Amino acid sequence: MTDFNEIQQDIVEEFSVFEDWLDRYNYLIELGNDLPGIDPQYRTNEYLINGCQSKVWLHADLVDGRLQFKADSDAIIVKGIVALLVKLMNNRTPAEILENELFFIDGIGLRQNLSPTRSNGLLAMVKKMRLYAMAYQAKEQKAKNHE
Amino acid sequence: MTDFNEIQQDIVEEFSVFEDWLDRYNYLIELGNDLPGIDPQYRTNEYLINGCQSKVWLHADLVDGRLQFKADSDAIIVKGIVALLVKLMNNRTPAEILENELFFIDGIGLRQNLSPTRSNGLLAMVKKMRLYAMAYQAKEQKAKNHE
Amino acid sequence: MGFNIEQIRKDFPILQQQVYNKPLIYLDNGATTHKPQVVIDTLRTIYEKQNSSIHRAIHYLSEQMTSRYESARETVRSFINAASIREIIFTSGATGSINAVAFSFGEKYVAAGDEILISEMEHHSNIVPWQMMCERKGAQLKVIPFDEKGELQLDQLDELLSHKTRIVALTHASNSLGTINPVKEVIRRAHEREIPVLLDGAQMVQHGAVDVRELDCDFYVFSSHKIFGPTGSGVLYGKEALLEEMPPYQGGGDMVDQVSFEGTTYNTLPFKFEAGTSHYTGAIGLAAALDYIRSVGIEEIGRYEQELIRYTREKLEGIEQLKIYGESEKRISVFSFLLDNIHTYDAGMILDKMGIAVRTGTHCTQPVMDHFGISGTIRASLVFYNTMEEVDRLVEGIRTTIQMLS
Amino acid sequence: MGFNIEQIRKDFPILQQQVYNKPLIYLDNGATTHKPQVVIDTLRTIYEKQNSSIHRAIHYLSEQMTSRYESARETVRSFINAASIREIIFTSGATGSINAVAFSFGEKYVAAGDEILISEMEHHSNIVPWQMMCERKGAQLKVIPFDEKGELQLDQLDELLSHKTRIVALTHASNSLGTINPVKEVIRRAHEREIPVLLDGAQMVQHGAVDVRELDCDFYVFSSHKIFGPTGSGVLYGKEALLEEMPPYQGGGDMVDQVSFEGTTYNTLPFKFEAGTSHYTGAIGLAAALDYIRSVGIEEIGRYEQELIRYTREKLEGIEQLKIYGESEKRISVFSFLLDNIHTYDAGMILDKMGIAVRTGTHCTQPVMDHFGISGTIRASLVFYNTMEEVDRLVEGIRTTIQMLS
Ligand SMILES: Cc1ncc(COP(=O)(O)O)c(C=O)c1O
Ligand SMILES: Cc1ncc(COP(=O)(O)O)c(C=O)c1O
Repeated sequence: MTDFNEIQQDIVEEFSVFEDWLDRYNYLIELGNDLPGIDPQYRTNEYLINGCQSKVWLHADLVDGRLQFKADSDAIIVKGIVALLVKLMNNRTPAEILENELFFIDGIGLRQNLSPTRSNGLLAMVKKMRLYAMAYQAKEQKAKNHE
Repeated sequence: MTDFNEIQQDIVEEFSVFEDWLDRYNYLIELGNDLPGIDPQYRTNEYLINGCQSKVWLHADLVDGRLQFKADSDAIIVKGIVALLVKLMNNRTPAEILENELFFIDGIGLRQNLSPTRSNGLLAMVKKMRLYAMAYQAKEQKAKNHE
Repeated sequence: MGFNIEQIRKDFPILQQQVYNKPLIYLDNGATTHKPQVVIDTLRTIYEKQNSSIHRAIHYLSEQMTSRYESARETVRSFINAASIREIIFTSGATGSINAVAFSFGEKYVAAGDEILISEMEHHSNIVPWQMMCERKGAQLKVIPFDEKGELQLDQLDELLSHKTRIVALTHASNSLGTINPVKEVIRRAHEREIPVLLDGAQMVQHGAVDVRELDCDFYVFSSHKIFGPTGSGVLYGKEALLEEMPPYQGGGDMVDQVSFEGTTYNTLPFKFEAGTSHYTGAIGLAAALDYIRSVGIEEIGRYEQELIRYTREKLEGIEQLKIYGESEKRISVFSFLLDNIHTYDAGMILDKMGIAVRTGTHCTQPVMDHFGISGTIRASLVFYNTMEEVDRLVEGIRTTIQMLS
Repeated sequence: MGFNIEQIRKDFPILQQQVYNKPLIYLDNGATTHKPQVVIDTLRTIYEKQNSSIHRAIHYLSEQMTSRYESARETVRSFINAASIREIIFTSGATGSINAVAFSFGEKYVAAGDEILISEMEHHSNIVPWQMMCERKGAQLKVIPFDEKGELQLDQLDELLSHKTRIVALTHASNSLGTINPVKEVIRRAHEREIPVLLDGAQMVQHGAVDVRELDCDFYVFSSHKIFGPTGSGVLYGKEALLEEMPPYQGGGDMVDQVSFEGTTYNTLPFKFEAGTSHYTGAIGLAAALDYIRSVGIEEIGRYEQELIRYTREKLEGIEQLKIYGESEKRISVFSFLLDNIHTYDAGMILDKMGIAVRTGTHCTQPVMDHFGISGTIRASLVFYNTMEEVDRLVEGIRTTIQMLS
């Protein structure tokens, strides 16, 4: 599987061809539209990350030691960024997720979307992804200790 | 008796010889020191006009149709201005006091001392002097009507 | 000189700004307005040459500053035609003003079982202070509903006004629907029952002449920053007789007469309600803004904005996928709308990238959103420095947005 | 670069002013301080290029302004070494901060029969809010007296602290006596009884490093305008656990989570205590002032002020007809004094005409005046931009005053 940072690099390069903001957004919208919505069972308050203006739903499973994220948003641009995050984070071990820095968001000029003052739930989603990774890592550790 | 406005004019001229602020104040201090203090019987809360930082006491009688002011202050510079006011207003008929504009304060550059925001009770004193004039005028009028 | 839009735009330096290399089209004036150069210069000159704390001190700078502060009060008085400067209290903003009244009026006049009447279209700042007071006092909040056009249902007013009603608090103009409310009618009917009325003028004073004596309202509040003045400042107008009776809201320097541990007596109006070192630069800056508005002409501004309203409305209604929320004819230049199947956040993000600043969300009027069963709107709020061309650019932007997102 | 007084004075444009054709000697810094150019420019640049309302909106200007506002919060946090930005609340000033705590803490923790402990040297802003709250709650105000030197009589503290005491509110440094109080000792003893302590830092933060975690105070308040920042802004620091428990003070926009007429839920810290459009230019200007202080060096400032204090004291004590009120060794550069048989008003007026701005009166500490049986003092309050030469000019001025008035 492609290296974490290589994927980030790829994303940044992909975006670098767009000179105009609107082209970037068009691309994000495309990505958002392509991302399958989350199963209705997860589109509930339990999985909701509430931004002030847009919502994000997130769920994660551990399958064969790797995290499987399902995520969605009611705003399509947010969903586009969610798609990028899922693409990057999916199928990773908890360790991979916890070790690596996220730089692509910055690299494609979307950092403001992750600022703590932004009302879209994305920052909370990134935090939640890491929390999932931590939780599953702890669980694995515990299981190992019992072996 | 000298005309109301003539006296004001005189005061303004008197002050115009002073080039320096401190000289003006020295003169006011002199005037303040020369003004006899008010009788202890009037140095009471009843006759007090409370500025935030200095106090003025004022009392007026009507003698032969003319107002006789007695006034005092605990601050000597204020007392100096009080002395000027008394000099101007004393021995006047109520009508004279009510008809004439006070311009000398402005003319000698002490207007700030009479601003509503000034904490020395002078503005309140001027108002009170006019009130006395009004009250005595009304009283005289009433007496006349009963004749 | 007449209303010269080009000159006016030059008076506001920020309007020359670019965002994302595009000219800024600022349509978020309902949130805050920009400042004319004269206001900015007033602040700078104070801090560079004149700054001093006011009241109490007798030195030169303090004298000067005090008299400018007090003449700012007079400027405000005359701007809204209050009877006396004793009725003009400088606060931290509309929210600060409403909280002051809710607390102080509540302490004096509200008891368990009493009622406070507000409307369904109030800004949170004219809801929550009353809720908090009601909770403290055991009183109840009643609400005048609005209809599908976004107009108050006045037919319900007489029923809602009861012998338990202690005060009516109503917005003069709605920040999310644009409606100008029939406040005189409400005041008349409330006064028939001797119930005082507070008007929230945060969205009205910048759009047209307000005469508190003609309105006969008992309280009127607004924010400096929404009427081209500095942030952190605002006004509470209250009828003298009422303010006289009400206890102070905050304690501190300047609002007292005599202080001792046995008991404290309070200063006279308006100072009784101004605790602590006042935000004098804010008050003086606000006065500079009001003077500026007068120099442009509040009538001229009103007339120009009527044109803007007509034009904007026509253009927005020309977009098939757009639905306006708040269709009152009597309105300020504020438009809330939604685009078919498009999330407000997405629309806001895309418009932003075209240099167009609109607000998206609930605009601090969640009950209005609940009324329509929506989670928010896109809001374009204009003032007299906005132009028809900017409206054209907004409409173009909306069309692009629709194209991108459908 | 070291402490360069000439450069520093150039940073403050108003210090180049003349009054009555004489160079301004501004010794009324206890009332308000002047602003370095960088603060003035910060305000101007905001209004000319960046102005926008904060939070909630997603357009460019609002994003930028929001992030500057929130980083101003971080600047304040780090300046007083708070544990978290959730503990930093922007208010309208020290008075606003104290009123917020008195109300909100009172609602939560104070009942009839309880006691609030303050000191005899408090500013009215740290007396009246507690009196008002006590009156509402049926609680009682207790007072730590000070001795003839102007120092707290700590031997009485343990007696005054009872199981009924709910909070201690104490000034860190006195604005009329100059005393720096032994606040750590008071906090330690109060905490032994689990009583929280509020420190009024309005006269301390501009004079030396304050570390709220080292002090272990529960609340700390100060005003922006007294620490070289804009007017209308201030800070309330509170320990998170306490703030979390306390109900909001004011209601309005931004401090809520969900609003409905049935019930409203509140935002998280720090926003829960910031109702309405915040005075963001004030907060950002304050941060610019704090950055400026840091660039000069708070240690260097402290050292220089110690010299100023020594020099001023020596010079004042050299005047036979002068009596100083407040003789604590641990002190800020604030001196209250009287001249034999001379009314403070007269002295203030004459000094003013020599270009020397001092304050006369009670300095909003009437109980301090009552303690000494006087009606007021003359106060010279210095900060790090004042010089020994200015002290010389003051002393000359005082001598002239004595001469004129005796
Ligand atoms: C010790 C002290 N506390 C509180 C205050 C009140 O500050 P402000 O008036 O800025 O709210 C002051 C200044 O006036 C003060 O000196
Ligand atoms: C109608 C209305 N009322 C009150 C407010 C509150 O004003 P501020 O936030 O300036 O206190 C606003 C603006 O936010 C408003 O639009």
